Amino acid sequence: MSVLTASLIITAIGMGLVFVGVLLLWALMEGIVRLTAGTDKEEGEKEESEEVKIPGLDVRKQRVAAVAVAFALSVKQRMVRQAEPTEGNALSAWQMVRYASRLSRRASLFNRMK
Amino acid sequence: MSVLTASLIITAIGMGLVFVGVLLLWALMEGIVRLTAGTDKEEGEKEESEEVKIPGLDVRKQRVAAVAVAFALSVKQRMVRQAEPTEGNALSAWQMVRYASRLSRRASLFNRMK
Amino acid sequence: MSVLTASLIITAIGMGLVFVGVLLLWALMEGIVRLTAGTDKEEGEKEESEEVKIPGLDVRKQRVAAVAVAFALSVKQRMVRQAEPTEGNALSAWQMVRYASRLSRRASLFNRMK
Amino acid sequence: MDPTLLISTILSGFSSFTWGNALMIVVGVVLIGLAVIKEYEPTLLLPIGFGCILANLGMSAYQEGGFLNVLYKAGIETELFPLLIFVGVGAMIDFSPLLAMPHMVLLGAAGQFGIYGTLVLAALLGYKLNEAASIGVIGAIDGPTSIYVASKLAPHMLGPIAVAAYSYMSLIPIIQPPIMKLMTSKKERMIRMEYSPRPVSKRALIFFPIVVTVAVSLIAPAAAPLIATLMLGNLLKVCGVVDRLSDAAENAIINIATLFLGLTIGATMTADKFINPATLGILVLGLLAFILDTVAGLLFGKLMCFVTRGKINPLIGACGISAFPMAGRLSAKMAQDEDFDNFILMHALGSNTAGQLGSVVAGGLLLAIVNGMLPLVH
Amino acid sequence: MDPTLLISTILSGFSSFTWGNALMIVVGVVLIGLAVIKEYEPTLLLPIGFGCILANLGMSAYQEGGFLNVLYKAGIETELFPLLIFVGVGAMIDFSPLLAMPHMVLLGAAGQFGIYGTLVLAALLGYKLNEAASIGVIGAIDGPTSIYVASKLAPHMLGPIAVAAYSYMSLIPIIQPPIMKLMTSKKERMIRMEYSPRPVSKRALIFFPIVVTVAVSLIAPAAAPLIATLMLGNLLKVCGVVDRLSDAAENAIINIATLFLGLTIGATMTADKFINPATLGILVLGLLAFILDTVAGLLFGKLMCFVTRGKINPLIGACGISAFPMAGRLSAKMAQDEDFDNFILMHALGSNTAGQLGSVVAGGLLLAIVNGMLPLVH
Amino acid sequence: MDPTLLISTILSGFSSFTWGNALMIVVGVVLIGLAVIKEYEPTLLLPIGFGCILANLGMSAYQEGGFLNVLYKAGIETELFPLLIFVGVGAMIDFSPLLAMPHMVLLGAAGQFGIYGTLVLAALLGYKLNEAASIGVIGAIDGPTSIYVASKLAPHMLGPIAVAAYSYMSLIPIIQPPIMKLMTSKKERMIRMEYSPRPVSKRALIFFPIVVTVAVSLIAPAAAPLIATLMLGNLLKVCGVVDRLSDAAENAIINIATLFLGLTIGATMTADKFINPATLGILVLGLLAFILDTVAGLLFGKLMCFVTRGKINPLIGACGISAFPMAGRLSAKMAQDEDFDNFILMHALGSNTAGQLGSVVAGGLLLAIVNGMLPLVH
Ligand code: NA
Ligand code: NA
Ligand code: NA
Repeated sequence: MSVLTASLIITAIGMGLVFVGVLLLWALMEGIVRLTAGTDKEEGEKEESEEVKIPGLDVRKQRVAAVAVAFALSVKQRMVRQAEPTEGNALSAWQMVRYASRLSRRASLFNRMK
Repeated sequence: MSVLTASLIITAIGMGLVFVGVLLLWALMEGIVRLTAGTDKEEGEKEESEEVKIPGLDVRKQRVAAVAVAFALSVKQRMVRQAEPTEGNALSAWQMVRYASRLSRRASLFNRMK
Repeated sequence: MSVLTASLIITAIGMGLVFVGVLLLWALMEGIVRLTAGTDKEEGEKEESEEVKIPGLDVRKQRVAAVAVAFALSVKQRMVRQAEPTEGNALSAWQMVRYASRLSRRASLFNRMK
Repeated sequence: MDPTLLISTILSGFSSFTWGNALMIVVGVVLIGLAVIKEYEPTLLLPIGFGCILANLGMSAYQEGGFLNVLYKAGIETELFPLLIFVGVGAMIDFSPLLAMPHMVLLGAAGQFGIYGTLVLAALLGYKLNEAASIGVIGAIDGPTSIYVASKLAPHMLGPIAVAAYSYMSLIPIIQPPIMKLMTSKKERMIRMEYSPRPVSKRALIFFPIVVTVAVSLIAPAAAPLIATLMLGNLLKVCGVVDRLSDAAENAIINIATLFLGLTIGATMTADKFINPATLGILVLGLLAFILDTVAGLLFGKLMCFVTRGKINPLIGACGISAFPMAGRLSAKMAQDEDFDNFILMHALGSNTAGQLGSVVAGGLLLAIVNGMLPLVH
Repeated sequence: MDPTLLISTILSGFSSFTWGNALMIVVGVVLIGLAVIKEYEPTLLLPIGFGCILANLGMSAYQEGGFLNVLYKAGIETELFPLLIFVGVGAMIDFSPLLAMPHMVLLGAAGQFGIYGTLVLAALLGYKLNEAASIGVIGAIDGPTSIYVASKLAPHMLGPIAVAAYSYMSLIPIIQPPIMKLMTSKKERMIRMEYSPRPVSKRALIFFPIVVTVAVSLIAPAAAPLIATLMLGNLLKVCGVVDRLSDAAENAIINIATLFLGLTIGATMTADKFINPATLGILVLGLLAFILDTVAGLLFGKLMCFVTRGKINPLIGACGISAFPMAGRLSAKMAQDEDFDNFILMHALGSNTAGQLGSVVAGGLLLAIVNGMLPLVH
Repeated sequence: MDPTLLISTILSGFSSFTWGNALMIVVGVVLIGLAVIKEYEPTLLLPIGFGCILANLGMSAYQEGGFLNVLYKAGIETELFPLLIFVGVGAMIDFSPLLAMPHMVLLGAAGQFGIYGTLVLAALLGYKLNEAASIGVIGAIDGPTSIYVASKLAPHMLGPIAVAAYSYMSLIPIIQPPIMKLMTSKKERMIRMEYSPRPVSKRALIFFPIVVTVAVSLIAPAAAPLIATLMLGNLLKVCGVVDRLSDAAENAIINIATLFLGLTIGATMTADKFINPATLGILVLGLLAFILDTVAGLLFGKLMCFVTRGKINPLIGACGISAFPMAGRLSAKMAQDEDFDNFILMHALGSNTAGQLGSVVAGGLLLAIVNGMLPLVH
């Protein structure tokens, strides 16, 4: 068999198996996420129970206060982060990703609240 | 010789030698501590001389102030420590030990003062 | 050849080549510094342009303010540095060197301003 | 006494120095320049450049007993360095966007076409099969995977392959945008994608690396060490109970392995191994691999756009090539350039992590199939 | 062309996979579960569990040329990993309570009876002498000591021995309390101990690791590397002039060694080596070793209580087993459960560090005596 | 059963222990004492002292299979440890004072005379050429260089040479001042030096390590690995784009290499290798090397003072010996002792970094020339 024939066969088998492998990963991920869905609930409930602990304030005001505190903390955190030494583009790319992942978690929280 | 016989002989010799070794360690520790006793004195004296440096206060008041400062510092230190990330039970066990060792040093200070 | 003769020959060749090597390094350093002279200028200009950004203050006052801020920052930095744990003489020697190198950079800034 | 011998011993540094060595030192300086001035993957290109200089001053990775030879045997021949880097990379990757949108994983398959397309091209140009496959694996666009596969199939090509992989990876913001603009319409690039991910539990994040390790090791056993170390690092991070170990993985281990890997890879770039037509071929074909990856990814993105009746922005196909996280960030930026309020970063990162997985799988499959075919090729 | 060969190459991952491998992967997942959910010694059980999974996916420590084989040869066959861990552990142990109350060191001898008692039991059950001794050393209740001795006497048993040692160590708060309650009266547990330690100078703390190294190396030369590295770490810490080195010992060195040790030990747990009656025997006998240690320690504590006419709380006998510092903390807690003002932690920690020393001495003596006896046993 | 054999196995620790071993343990304790009490280079003398103790308790670097033998083979025979230390040292050295005053580099040549002067003295005393050269290299007053050269020429002398190098280096504040006062007049010591350095661009600082690596590797190829690693560390630092790598070099890498280097060098100091007249000779000649370096440096300083008509303070000649940065600081202090406002630290540091470069060049040339001469000597 010539190298070219071999390379064409490898391409056919290889790309085929890559798609097979990736479909399997998809199925596995579906399985993992569905089987573990709701396992974090208890923690979520704990967080909510913390929310209503401050006495003498109606729930709406408390929520406002909570948002304000969260905002203040996030600003503070960002300032601390900006003070950190950055390592060229590489690190800032990773920071972007971490920031996005935080966004993602916040988004899934909102979804659960709905 | 059978394995069982051998194991019994090993147990006899082994436990015997463990006790011999441990007694030797005891003797060595006694020796070390006695031979080095009082070598930290100079530092102790320095600390005491520091104690009377603040002018215009009688010694009793100064001691009270010193205790107050020490207490404040220890509270602060504890708060800092609590803010540190803990790594499961393992780390908190080590923290316990460090805390205990600090207690121990304080205790030996009191003994010296007596 | 005896060991002594050999060692004398080695000394002659060795010290000669050391001086040759060192003269070469001198020439190379001269070359490097001259060829790269002025490449940091742009940054220098940027710094100067930053200097005049605060509106509503004449340049002299701004310079005074800048010096004051720089002094405050340097005092603060030194306090932080002094609070760091030092590792015997070794580290303090390195600190000395770093401090000296900072001095050196400041000196070369002054030279450029002249 | 024979003074000629003595003088020749002393001057051995000059007598063995060739014009080729001088040229390679210039190459090393250029790589360092790209690292320092352009900040192209500096943590790798700077050590590679310095290692290249050393290789041409008598300290190559092949010089028996030299310190770079010791490091080469300890970390490249054993494959430890790329695998230890993967432990650290795994600890830094966040798979939750992918777990929230598992269908994104399909994009991670399309973006591997460059590997196989380049293999065929290299075969056409007359390279041997093992060499053609090693050049193709530049299309994995993943440093450790490329180095791992090339060190098994064609170790004599390690230097140019690593240089191509890391240089082009840092050139992605220059290579990809023209292709994206050429292959997608403005309307396509403006497609907004709703981001309402399923919640992903902490337990799912912990199961994920274990399940992926088992599955990929069974499908592509040649890729097993790569996927195992990547997933080990990820598990150390997400489990949340071994901060000491994930800290070691993210810092001491990856930093030391990166420095030594770069140096030793650079130290394989001696003049006699690097200055030849094959190297030029590798650099050109490597660039083609990147382009083919991007084209295939975008075509698949357009297919998904068509199938879902316009719900998928084809741009996220371009980041299924791996090169995490630069490629993901770039796709999101291209979308935002057309419409400032179009925020597709989460989808792009899902596709990008899928590309990371797909690259390892494709690299491992390539290695296995080529090894199975080698005896059949004459 | 022979397509059968090609297909079998590609599917090699599946064809070599057995039910035993599947079972061992479940074992690995269970170990990771214990590490993550129960936080049982996670820094070791998690890498062991992951290594166990890899071992059964074709990446065992025995597979010539594999990366876990490289790490196994570099760190287990040379014994570097357990010794480097001891450098870090030494930097974290504080021997001042023991130096202040040197008589406590006796309790560190009694708590080693489990080693020898289990050796006899294992001999009764028909294990060979080297195997019986390796099982017995689980009773040292000290990971590095167990691994060091077992890797010299019966390396094929390393996996189950390490798993037993670390699992039971983290189960101490479950294993010991019932035995303590059974063997001591409430009155005994309520005995208060005066804590008025002699002052221990900094100089004594510095001499201690040096003197112990010399003494133990002479008495039990087989334990010399263990005690030497433990004491080296301690010296780096207490001397106060090499913060850089003690920091490296406490962080980079111990973290990297722990990760690699766990992985490689786990990677010895292939189905064919692990799934057999001997493993079950090791797990059962290991538990017995822990129980025998505790019983012997408590009996010796009661003896000291009797001799000193009630001045010693027998509970501190139970922490002479090593397992520093969990065992010491547990004894103190048991005393406080009976009487909230009974604070015996300092005595417990003295006994506990004595147990750490006693374990290394006993392990080293066991290794030496067994090596001396092996030629005599038929 | 033969109980004699068993007993001799158990007591092997005592039976092989000699008076020589006891003496060497005292030597180890003294080294640790110097490290802890006097803080003489503690990061090296403490591990060397502890390693010396271990070497005489059956754990020498020569004992096949022992853990210190493993480390010796991994890091001393391969020369990795001194080179890794140099990567860290390079990251901590600032060459900008030298670049600002390049003529200072001449002082770095004169301060190497001790190497060659001591070589002649050792030859006079009857040492073999390789031994005499290894003793001479103590005059490099640079730990890694001394260890690197000695491990190639006379590895059996590594222990005393390393001890001499590091002990005397920490004794510089005691050895140099009397010589300085004897050889310079008060008027000379009071010479002030203008400090108006040329500005040194960041680009110059980046080119410097690359150019020096190329130049020195060509002139003194035997010194190439030393200069390459030193300059690599420096490049990682000054380039400013690879903070992760320079952090690894300055911390994890140098700390671990220092600990292991000290331990293994100490572990070569067994009684049979150390207790002999040659060791005493090494210690005496090593001291002479330091003195000769200082004398030659000062003489050259006086020459430069004469040539420049009193513009150079001869004291800065004394710090051309390397021993960075202690020697530079000491010269500056001596000048300030005469006149509080005389601040020559920057010039002293320029001379001192020149001495660092000169030491490596001189050490490499010595190695090359001696290797070229060895076949000619009978
Ligand atoms: Na890819
Ligand atoms: Na024990
Ligand atoms: Na020198």
